[in-house]
Amino acid sequence: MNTPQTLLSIRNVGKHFGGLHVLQDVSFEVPAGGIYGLIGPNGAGKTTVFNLVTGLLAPSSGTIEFQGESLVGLPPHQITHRGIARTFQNIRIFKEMSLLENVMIGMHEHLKYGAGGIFFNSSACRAAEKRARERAFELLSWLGLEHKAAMLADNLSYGDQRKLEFARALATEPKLLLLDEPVAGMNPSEKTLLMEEIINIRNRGYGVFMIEHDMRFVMGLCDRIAVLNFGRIIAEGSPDEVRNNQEVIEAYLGREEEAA
Amino acid sequence: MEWFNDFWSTYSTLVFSVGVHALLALSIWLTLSCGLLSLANAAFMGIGAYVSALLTLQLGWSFPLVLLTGGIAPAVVALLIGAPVLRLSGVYLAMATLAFGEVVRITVLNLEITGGPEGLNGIPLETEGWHIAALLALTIYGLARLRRSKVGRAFEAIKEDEVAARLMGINVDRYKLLAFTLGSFIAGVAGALNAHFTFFISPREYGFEAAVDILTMAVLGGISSLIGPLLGSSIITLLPELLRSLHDYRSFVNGAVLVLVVLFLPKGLWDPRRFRKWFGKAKGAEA
Amino acid sequence: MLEQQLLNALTLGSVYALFALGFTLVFGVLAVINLSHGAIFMVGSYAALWLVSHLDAPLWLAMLGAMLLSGTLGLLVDVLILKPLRARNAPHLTPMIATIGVGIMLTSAAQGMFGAEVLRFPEETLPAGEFIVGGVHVRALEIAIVAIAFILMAVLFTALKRTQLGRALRAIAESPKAASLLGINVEGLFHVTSFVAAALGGIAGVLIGLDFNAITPQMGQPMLHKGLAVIILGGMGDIRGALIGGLFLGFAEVISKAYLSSQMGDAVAFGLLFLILLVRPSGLFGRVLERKA
Amino acid sequence: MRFMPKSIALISALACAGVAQAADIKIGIAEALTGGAAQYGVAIRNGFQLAADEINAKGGINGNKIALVIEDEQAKKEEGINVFKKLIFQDKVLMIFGPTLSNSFFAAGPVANAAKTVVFGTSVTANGITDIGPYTFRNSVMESDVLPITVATATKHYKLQKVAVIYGNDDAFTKSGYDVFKKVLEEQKLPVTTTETYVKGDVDFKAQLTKIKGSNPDAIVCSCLAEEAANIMLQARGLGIKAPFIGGNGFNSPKLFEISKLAGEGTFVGSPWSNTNPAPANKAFVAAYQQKFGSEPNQFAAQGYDALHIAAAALKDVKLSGDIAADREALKNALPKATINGATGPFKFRPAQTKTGKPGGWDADQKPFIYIVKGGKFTLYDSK
Repeated sequence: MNTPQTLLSIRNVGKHFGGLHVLQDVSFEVPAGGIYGLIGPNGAGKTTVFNLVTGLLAPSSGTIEFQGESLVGLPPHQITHRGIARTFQNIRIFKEMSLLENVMIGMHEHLKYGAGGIFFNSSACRAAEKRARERAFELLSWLGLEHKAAMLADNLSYGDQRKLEFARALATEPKLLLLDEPVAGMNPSEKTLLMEEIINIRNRGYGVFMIEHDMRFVMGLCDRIAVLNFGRIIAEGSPDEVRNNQEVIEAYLGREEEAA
Repeated sequence: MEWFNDFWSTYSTLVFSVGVHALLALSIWLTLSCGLLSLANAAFMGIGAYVSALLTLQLGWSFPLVLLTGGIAPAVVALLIGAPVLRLSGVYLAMATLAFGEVVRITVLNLEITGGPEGLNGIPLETEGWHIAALLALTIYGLARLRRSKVGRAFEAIKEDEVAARLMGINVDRYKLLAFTLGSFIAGVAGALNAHFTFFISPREYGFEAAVDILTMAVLGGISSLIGPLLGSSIITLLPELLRSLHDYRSFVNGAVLVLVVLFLPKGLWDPRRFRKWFGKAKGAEA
Repeated sequence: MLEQQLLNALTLGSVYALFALGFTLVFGVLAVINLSHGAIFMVGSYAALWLVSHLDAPLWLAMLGAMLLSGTLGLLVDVLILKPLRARNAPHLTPMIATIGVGIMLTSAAQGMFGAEVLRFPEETLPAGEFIVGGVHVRALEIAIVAIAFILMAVLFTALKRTQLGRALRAIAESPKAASLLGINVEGLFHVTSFVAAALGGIAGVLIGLDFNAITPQMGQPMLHKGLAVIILGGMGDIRGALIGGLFLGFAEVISKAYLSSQMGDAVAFGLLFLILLVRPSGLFGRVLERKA
Repeated sequence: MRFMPKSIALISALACAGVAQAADIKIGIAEALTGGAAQYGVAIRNGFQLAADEINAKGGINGNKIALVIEDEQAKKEEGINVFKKLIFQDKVLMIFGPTLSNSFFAAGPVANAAKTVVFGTSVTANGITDIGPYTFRNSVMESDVLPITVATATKHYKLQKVAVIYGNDDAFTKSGYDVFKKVLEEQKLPVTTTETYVKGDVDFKAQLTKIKGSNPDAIVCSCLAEEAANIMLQARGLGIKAPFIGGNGFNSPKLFEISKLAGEGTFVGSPWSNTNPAPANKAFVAAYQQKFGSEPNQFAAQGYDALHIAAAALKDVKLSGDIAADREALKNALPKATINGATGPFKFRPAQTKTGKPGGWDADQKPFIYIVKGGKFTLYDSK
């Protein structure tokens, strides 16, 4: 049953590679609006969840629905067209392209012109390109990168590369943005800056679904959280509920605090 | 003017060859710009050459139609084999296209209609300088437009990171097929043009060595812009003329050029970014 | 006649396997398709010929010399070309293109030095002797070829399986990064691999040169294509696959020539190769070593 | 380093050509001097140089010396065209000999015909060469003139009942030779037990030969180049095949027996030339060639040598006007009447039979000699 507010629903999903079960019977729902977090220790299978949602992998069992439509079996680009965009844990921007071009890649599907338009440089084509450029500038300026638009992405600092990835993902006009460990490898001040950006994105009406390792960061940011351990969901709820869940404390938080 | 006439009557074929090689270099540039190392372009050129020559010799079609069909025929083949072949990547794609090229060559060798190893002779002279010039200009213009459009950006994105490109909503398989097919079309037209000014074609012109030659042109020139393949093809065509005195060691120089370029000029001779570094340090720093 | 054809196939197949062994070893360890392997094979042939005819070296010494020279060439290619490319993390197709260049250079140099014509080992250097076993003509040379090929392959297998070096190489094949974290001298082993692979290619060249008694600058090219077919059949980077693939190709070729038409033989071979790549890129017999960054 | 002296020699040859005097007759030589076909091209060029030296030593043609302008066409068709255009339009040669292989000839021949310049092939036997146009000549004897006689002679000698065939199917020369063999065998009603093929670069023929052995032929018909033929003979004997060989034009090289030694005993070959032909013109040629180049001549050298003598014979009757176009035309008209008694025996031209019936060029009209191999040597076959 999908409530109208449910954007993404994952039900009884399992994934195994040969005999290795990475995910077992995973179910949760990401509501529209707000920030949803998926946490868990390294190797719990978090990125696999993202890979299943974005179509890079096919689930071994279970269903994945987005706005009531099944995503299983769709190629990645069509899933993107349906309104899901993502970033990567190890940043994957197009380094040999300018920032502007990076963002315009995200708009690919929204640029409607054909072969004739390209060849004859038709007014429709020029207009579409112009609009795309303006929109790309707008997205870059949301993230404070507009003055670097012509720079090659390769020359950006780590934090700016993350931001560029956000802008590029937003350019696909997603309804749900998947962020894979967005603050991995950042110092606290950078993390704070990026946290603000994520809140900004949420405030603009995008749904955000993020994987995170850094507990403090997630607790402060997310509206709801699911906890994954050894391929299973062991808890789901508000940050407070999760924080006080005994199983989570044992399986995850306890060790995290020991380590800290 | 007389000087020019003398020059032209002696060197027109050389100039024609430069033009045709430029088309071939652009055809492989197209697939390379999409991150695909395809060694099938020589075979596509051969298909274009044979189809067009047979249409001229046997059916007497008009030359524009012959040229068009010379491009379409390999494009159809590319479409057919593209879907399965392009699922491969990297060296596997290179090997599969290499094997495809061999299959084409051996098939031509064993067919009756293609004249087998003796090839086809007596192909009338149809290609004129302006044909090559016009088609080359059209190709350069078309590819330049393509580069600046969403298609060119999609190619570049696929080349840099196929997975990220997919997740940006790009139908990667379709664009790869587009690059492959369009490249085969250009190579086919180049083959048709070549067949109609050299009077003769035979299977050995379209084998592995031809495939490597075409690749060398693009790699030497550099693939970061359209100028690279044009520069590379001109050098590879003219270099042997300049190196005549080296005789047996001429192809040694060709090989050495390939190695040295790969080692020391990884982006080829024409590398705008290197130029910027040389000439405009200030601009580079600002950017 | 079948017995005779089987012997033909065994000789041909074992030389293919020996050639492909070095080829696939380089791919497995260095993750490079070394397209100069065919030219190195040719160099081995010429080196042995030169030693035999100019220095009157006995055949076994000439073989050793050929292995040494072609091995050194392979080492040079690795040190001078592949290493700098690794150092700057060049895209994986770049080394392949560079080795095409090396192949052209070697072929051209051989043609410049020895001419385009076919050269041969002087007759008196070939192991003489021929006997008839059950209607099958067996030349001593053929026995020697098969024996040398199998001995070398056995040595290589044992070395890879049993020795510290072999274990280190297999670790690199899995992941060079992990191997270097384990304290393995990855660069050093890359050099060793290049040397051994080229030496194997060189001795294959000598054996082919002896068996077919024809040495030309261009002899490496068809062999390279066959070698590609073998390692694709056997699974790229798979040592055992190269052996099986080489023998398979030898038998397939001979049998198709003997019982089908010799007309389309090569087309069938390459068509098959093409199909295998499409359907089962990991090869008929092997599995691809998935390289973990 | 062998290439140093070699290139110096060539550069000086070119330099000599450059300083040709006004009265010199410039003749273009476009042969494959590098690459795989160099083994033929170099021999042909040697033949031309030998003939030119002889003619010039005897005072030239009507007092005019011959100056050879030698270019390397690499057996590549584009190079063939480029070199022809350079010779015709820049060097303004009177006529051109070459190219070496038919692929370059098919590409470059039309250029010469369009420029109304004689193009004279010495080593191109393919069908259709002289269809190119009326300025096309060749003294290379076609297989269709030789093989019927070779096959008939061998059939009679060995009382052949059935033969096996082997040929290279990716080479223009061996494939067209096979086509002629096939026709001849049909015409002479000689059954074929099996037809086997190989491709260029193949060095292992054992699979095919084993099959041939199984078919038990009385002789093996072989359309192969000398190198391949030698290997085929050696490997055939290694497999215990006793049947003799019948060869095409490709067998005509001393290489054949250098390599195959006695494996080729009893082989029948038809040829326009042999090093053992005792005719005085040939003896003189062989001796002069050995002296100049320090090696045995082959058929290609002999045909190049004769070709220049044929041209010289024609030029004796041509009054050179100095107007290159008129002189080229005059030569074209004089050549068909030229006859010599050269290293390849008595020679004259006959008009080519073209496919279209249009007037074409001129083919060789020469009677081949039939040789049988004895003691590792070609010996003139004596039917008695």
